[in-house]
Amino acid sequence: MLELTDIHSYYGKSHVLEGVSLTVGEGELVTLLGRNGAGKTTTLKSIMGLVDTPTGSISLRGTPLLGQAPFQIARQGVALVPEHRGIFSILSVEENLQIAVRRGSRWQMEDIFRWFPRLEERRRNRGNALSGGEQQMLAIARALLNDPQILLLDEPTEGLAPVIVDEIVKILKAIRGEGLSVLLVEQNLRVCEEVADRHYILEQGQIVYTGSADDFRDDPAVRDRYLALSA
Amino acid sequence: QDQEPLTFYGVKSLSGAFASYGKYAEMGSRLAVEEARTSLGRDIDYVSLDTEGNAGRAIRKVQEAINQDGARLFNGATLSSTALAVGKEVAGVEGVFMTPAGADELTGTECNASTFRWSVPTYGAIRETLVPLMEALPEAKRFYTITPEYVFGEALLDNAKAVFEEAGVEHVGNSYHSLQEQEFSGYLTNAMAASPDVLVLLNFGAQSSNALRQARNFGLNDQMDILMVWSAGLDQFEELGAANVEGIYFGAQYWHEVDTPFNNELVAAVRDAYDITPTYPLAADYTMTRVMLEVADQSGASTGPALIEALEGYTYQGPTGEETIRASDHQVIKDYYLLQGKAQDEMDDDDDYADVISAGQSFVAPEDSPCQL
Amino acid sequence: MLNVYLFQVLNGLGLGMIYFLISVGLTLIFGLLNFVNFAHGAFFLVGSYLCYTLVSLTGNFWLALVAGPLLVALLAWALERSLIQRIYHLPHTFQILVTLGIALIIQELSIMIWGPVGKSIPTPEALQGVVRIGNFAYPYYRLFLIGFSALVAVVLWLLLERTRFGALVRAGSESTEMVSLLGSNIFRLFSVTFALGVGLAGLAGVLSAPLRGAHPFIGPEVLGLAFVVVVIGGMGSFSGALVAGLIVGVVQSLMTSLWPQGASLMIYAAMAVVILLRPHGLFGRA
Amino acid sequence: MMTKTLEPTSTAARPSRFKGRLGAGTTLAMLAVMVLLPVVLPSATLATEILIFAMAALACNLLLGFTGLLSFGQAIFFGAGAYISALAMIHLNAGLVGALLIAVVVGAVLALGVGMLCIRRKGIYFVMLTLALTQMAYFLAYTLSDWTGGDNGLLDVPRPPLAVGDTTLISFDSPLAFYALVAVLFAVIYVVARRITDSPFGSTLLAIRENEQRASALGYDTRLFKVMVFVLSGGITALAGALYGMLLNFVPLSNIELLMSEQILIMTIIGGTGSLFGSLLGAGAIVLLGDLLSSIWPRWMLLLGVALIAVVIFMRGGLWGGLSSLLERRSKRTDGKEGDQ
Amino acid sequence: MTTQTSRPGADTLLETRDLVLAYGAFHAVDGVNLRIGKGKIHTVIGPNGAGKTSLFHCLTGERRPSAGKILLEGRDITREPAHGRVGLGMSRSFQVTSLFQELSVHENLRLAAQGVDGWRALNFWQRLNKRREHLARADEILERIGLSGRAGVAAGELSHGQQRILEVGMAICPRPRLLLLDEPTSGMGIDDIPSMTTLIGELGRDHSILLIEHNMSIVMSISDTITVMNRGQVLVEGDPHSVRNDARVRDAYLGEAA
Ligand SMILES: Nc1ncnc2c1ncn2[C@@H]1O[C@H](COP(=O)(O)OP(=O)(O)OP(=O)(O)O)[C@@H](O)[C@H]1O
Ligand SMILES: Nc1ncnc2c1ncn2[C@@H]1O[C@H](COP(=O)(O)OP(=O)(O)OP(=O)(O)O)[C@@H](O)[C@H]1O
Ligand SMILES: [Mg+2]
Ligand SMILES: [Mg+2]
Repeated sequence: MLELTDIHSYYGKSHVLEGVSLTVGEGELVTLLGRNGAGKTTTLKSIMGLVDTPTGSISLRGTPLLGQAPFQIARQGVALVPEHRGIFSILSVEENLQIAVRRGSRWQMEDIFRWFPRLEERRRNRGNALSGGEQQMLAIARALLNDPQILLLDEPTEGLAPVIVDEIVKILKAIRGEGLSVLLVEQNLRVCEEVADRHYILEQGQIVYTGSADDFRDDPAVRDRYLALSA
Repeated sequence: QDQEPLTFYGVKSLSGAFASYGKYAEMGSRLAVEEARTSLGRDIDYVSLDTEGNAGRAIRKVQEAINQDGARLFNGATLSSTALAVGKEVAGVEGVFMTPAGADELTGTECNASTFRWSVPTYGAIRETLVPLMEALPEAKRFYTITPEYVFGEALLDNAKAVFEEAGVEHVGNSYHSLQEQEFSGYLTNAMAASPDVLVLLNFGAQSSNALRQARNFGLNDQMDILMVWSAGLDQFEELGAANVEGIYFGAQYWHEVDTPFNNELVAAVRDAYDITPTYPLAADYTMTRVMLEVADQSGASTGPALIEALEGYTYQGPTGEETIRASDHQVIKDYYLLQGKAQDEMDDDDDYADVISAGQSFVAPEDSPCQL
Repeated sequence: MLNVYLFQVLNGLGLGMIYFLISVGLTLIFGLLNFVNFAHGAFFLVGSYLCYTLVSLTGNFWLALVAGPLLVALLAWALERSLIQRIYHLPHTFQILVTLGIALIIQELSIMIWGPVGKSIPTPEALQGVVRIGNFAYPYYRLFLIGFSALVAVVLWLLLERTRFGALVRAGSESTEMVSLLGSNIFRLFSVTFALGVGLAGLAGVLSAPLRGAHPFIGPEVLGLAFVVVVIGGMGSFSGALVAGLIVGVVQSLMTSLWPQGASLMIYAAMAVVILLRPHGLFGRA
Repeated sequence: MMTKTLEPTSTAARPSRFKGRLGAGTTLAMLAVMVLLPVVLPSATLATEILIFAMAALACNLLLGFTGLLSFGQAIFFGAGAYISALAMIHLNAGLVGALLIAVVVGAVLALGVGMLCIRRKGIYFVMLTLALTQMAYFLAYTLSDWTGGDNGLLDVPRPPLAVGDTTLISFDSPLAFYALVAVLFAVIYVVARRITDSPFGSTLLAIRENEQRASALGYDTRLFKVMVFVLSGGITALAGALYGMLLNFVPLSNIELLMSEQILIMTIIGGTGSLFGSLLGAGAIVLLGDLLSSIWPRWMLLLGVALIAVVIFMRGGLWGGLSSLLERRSKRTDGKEGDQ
Repeated sequence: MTTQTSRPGADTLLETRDLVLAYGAFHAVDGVNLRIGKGKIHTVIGPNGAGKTSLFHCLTGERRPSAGKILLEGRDITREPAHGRVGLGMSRSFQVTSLFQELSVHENLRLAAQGVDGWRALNFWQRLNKRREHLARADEILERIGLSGRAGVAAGELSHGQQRILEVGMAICPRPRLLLLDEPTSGMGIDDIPSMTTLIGELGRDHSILLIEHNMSIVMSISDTITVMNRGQVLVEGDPHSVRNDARVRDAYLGEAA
């Protein structure tokens, strides 16, 4: 589905990703873990063509993505829900959704409102009059309308109340149930373990661990080493 | 004999917002210098100082010329403020400065020994337009004025009021407008409400063009006669186009079709040199340059005061006929014209926009002038 | 007899529609692209001169009305692609600087092409003449302008508020990156919007030409006026531009009967007061 | 950890050791330039104009470069300074020091008023407020023609000598002497301004420019700071205006026009926002450009337009930014280890 | 029912009375009475949109409450502007990182230390390095938050997590009596969270803290008092244990995490 091979990414002169390779299979939910500043967000941005990635290759079902403009990449079915959600504060909830609607997408407005009744309640609200949780739902909903083949989520549970986190987890499960591929960046291990098929751990711009959900669960040493949970 | 070269400075608004004026003024001065080099047979240096449309810049450049190069002979300056300040600077070193600018103060309250003015003041401009107009239109009894609100407009208005009173006609109203106004529909509405026989425009430049255009737009020319007292002459007619000019009365400092020997020569020379018909700024700066150079040469005056003395009372054949530099206030006594725009199909050539209705001279008597040199 | 004040109000409303037309492009570009276009007046100028050239070449005003704005929009498109695109993300200071530069260049080029002396453009034949109302008269051409501006207003409103294009452009004003992430070509969207806004300036220039002629130094004055309207209405607000245009038109027209010297002082004072009392203009949003 | 470099948007943003060294150097360079200017240029008058506008640009820079306030109101202070000092000299017989002091005080007071009004709004609305106030000041000057001479300008402005009682100490009639006066005043202002920008006050201004909300949350009364810079800027600008009136013996109405504000801003930005030395470069460049080019090509303003665009596209730090990055590259090459941290 | 106007006990640092913040017709904060004890860590939790940040805005002076009062040691500060509250000993961090992006990390902290200086920050004659106490304070905080290695780097170049830490560092620079922290851990790495927890715990010894936080492990481990908000109102208040076991809280907020 999505394949990254040995990519190097830069912000100006600073070398942030130093040879990252990873794959996400059809219908697979893969998480990308790592400390702050490890380069998780940068990896997602590289896929979308938002950072300078001079070497390596990125391909979606064999089509190379590297070198294309972000909007072209998005049109091929890569949908990113970014770190700060990117809600348009001057548009209403409805307009936020409408501009993402792609004809032929698996999900249409009705499905979205069924999944997120809260959004339907607030459809006339401006984006800036939403709470954090509402914004996160809107961001995910919007990505789903955009006819995604693969969904990239950057810390979707950040700053959310536990009940809402549960809600998001349910949504993630449902999305996986629909067979959509997902690459999830997440700090909340509980969430990761609950939904993921496979994990990658990134450290200082390199992949240092990869393993299936079961391996990961059974190997607390990995967590101690890379995620310093016991500290 | 070996004479030392004359150096002549033209203060011209070549760039900036008054470029339309400076371009032709510069042509005039250059032509006059060119001719004088052959006719006088001596070296003449001509230096133009670009005002950049900015009075401050102009003064600094004049100061520089005076201090660095010992410049003493100047002419030009479009903006009244520039002309007044240049006059002061030049007077400080007893040089000579001749200008066609509009401010009456130049030969009035702010006059000085060094400043000479070629253009007819507001007094004459009003008299030589309104009086003959009243003669031409004996039925006209109601006059409405539109005036820019500052010293120049005020002067025109005061003079106009005096004429109305003398003639016993009614001044049915006046609209002031600010210096930046370009939209005249409101003022024209005021004018319509007063239903005058004659609408008198006392503004000039782009403002008078827009006022006239919009007056025609509102059909005012069908209801009343329109007089633009202070037109810029040919270039303004070109800007307005024949359709706008037709039937309108204009006051003018210069008109290229006036039949005087000097003017005929000038028109021919300008056609020859630039392939255009002389406009007012061109004729004005040409005349001033030529007169100053000739007088400097004839009198052999090498210092400012000597040249000033030679210029005072000097009479010469100018574009408007015989012109005299009045000694008491350094005002050039010359004709002012009342023109009337022609219909397009009556024009003999591209520049034949108007007929001369009358020409004449009106000046405040020397003893009544605030300037006593 | 029709009261002169009443007529001034009517005239002011007409003037207001013209002012709306003059300013709407500025407010669109600011609101949608967050771009301060100090060259707005210069593009207006180009519109007026194109109108002059097209009318003197073909004798057909209607052709100029269509082709003039299109040509201005084309110019804007080219400028946007080559230059403006690189400065959207910069602070307003830099945008002001660049567009001031563009305005200077346009002004000087206009002098080189059309000469320093202004030009007149005849009123189209079909619209010559006036309607008489009591002892007042109102030109057909101005009536036409009012109607045309109203039409432009409606079309623009529909375009911006009722179409996906409008929503996308508004979204783009907030985050270009996010709009591209949703698969829209933000660069083309911006080019189109910029060309649209500038084209409107050109349109205003073409339509004003028979009233005011074309003059190389008209730009700053038009820009000042447009800013007054846009600020009073609220930067970026479409309906604000309409209402403020009308207000400024009526105030200005009434002032000519009440205190003409102060007309321009008045509109700037009004602008200052509005900013102080209503931080985002009458219709602006925070 | 790896080193990261952000593109510098302003030279004042991040003082590095190199910049510090350069900063000390500029004061010396400044003195050298001031001595050389009248020698190199065709006239002392031209040099004087450059310094006067450099002074105005420097004051503008305190607002724009250090506090992030884009003010189109500088002409109010410039014009008011010119008018007030001229009127004081004409009607009150004020001497040199008196006239300049009055200008500074009036400029500062006006700036206090303008500042207090304008800083209530941010961004483009702030800009528009300053613009509107300038238009109103222009209108006022033009209406009060009995005092200001209106469109004709205020004529016969004296250039008084430095005197104690009736004894003249120094006469400034010669262009060079007047240049010396302006140069000394400029040098003083430059040193004072440097000092201010290096002070806690100055560093807070930068913080306000960067993130006003945060500065406020840290306990800074940001409005007070902004008003203070306005006062400072207004006083200096008015001084420049007063000197300009003395230079020309004349105060044109254009001193208080929007165009004057625009010109001062352009000088500031072309020179380099956030660099005091840049203000001198900017004023010099613009005045000289006009002086040289206008005599060659009437359409020279087209080049000014091109220059404006070029600065933004290629040299955002203005002339100063361009110059210092050139020097920096040089110095890195020579003492590579020291230059890089 | 009569509500008795509370006597501000000697141990109350900050108190709100019937605080309301309305956005139009919608009351984001709807009559909140809060009391923060001296030297206590007081946490506000609640579902998204409960009005926590809005409450926070009122306390910091970012927004003026529509009704009600805010008292700091009995003194009414409802109308005190944001910058004035710092001088009174209140300091805050932002939920969305808000730094001087182009200034160095050290300069960010120095400015934070200088902010409480009041009028003395207006000093425009002294050189910066004459104010040793601010420089020293900045160094001290740098050490404490573990960013000494990045002192000279522009704040904007730090990673998200590091920026969060700097954010808190800046809030403690002026030695406030009351520290207001809005989701200090939002977006922080799992490995940094324990150190943030320790940091806040330590800070709790010298300061009173009002904390807004979603991370239950932090909330439960360091809070002295927890206020649970819902729909703009206080749902429950109590110590961690009682809150954790409150059925309403489980329902509205904690869900399975409890
Ligand atoms: N715009 C930028 N310019 C320069 N460096 C950057 C920029 N954005 C991020 N970095 C650097 O790149 C590195 C990786 O950042 P990234 O945002 O990818 O980390 P992350 O793994 O997503 O961390 P977090 O969990 O904090 O979000 C960090 O060291 C950061 O300082
Ligand atoms: N500017 C505003 N205008 C109108 N409503 C607003 C505005 N800001 C916030 N709201 C609404 O107020 C409510 C409270 O918002 P607030 O940001 O205080 O929530 P919160 O408790 O901080 O949530 P979170 O944990 O998601 O940050 C939300 O329902 C939100 O939609
Ligand atoms: Mg990240
Ligand atoms: Mg919140």
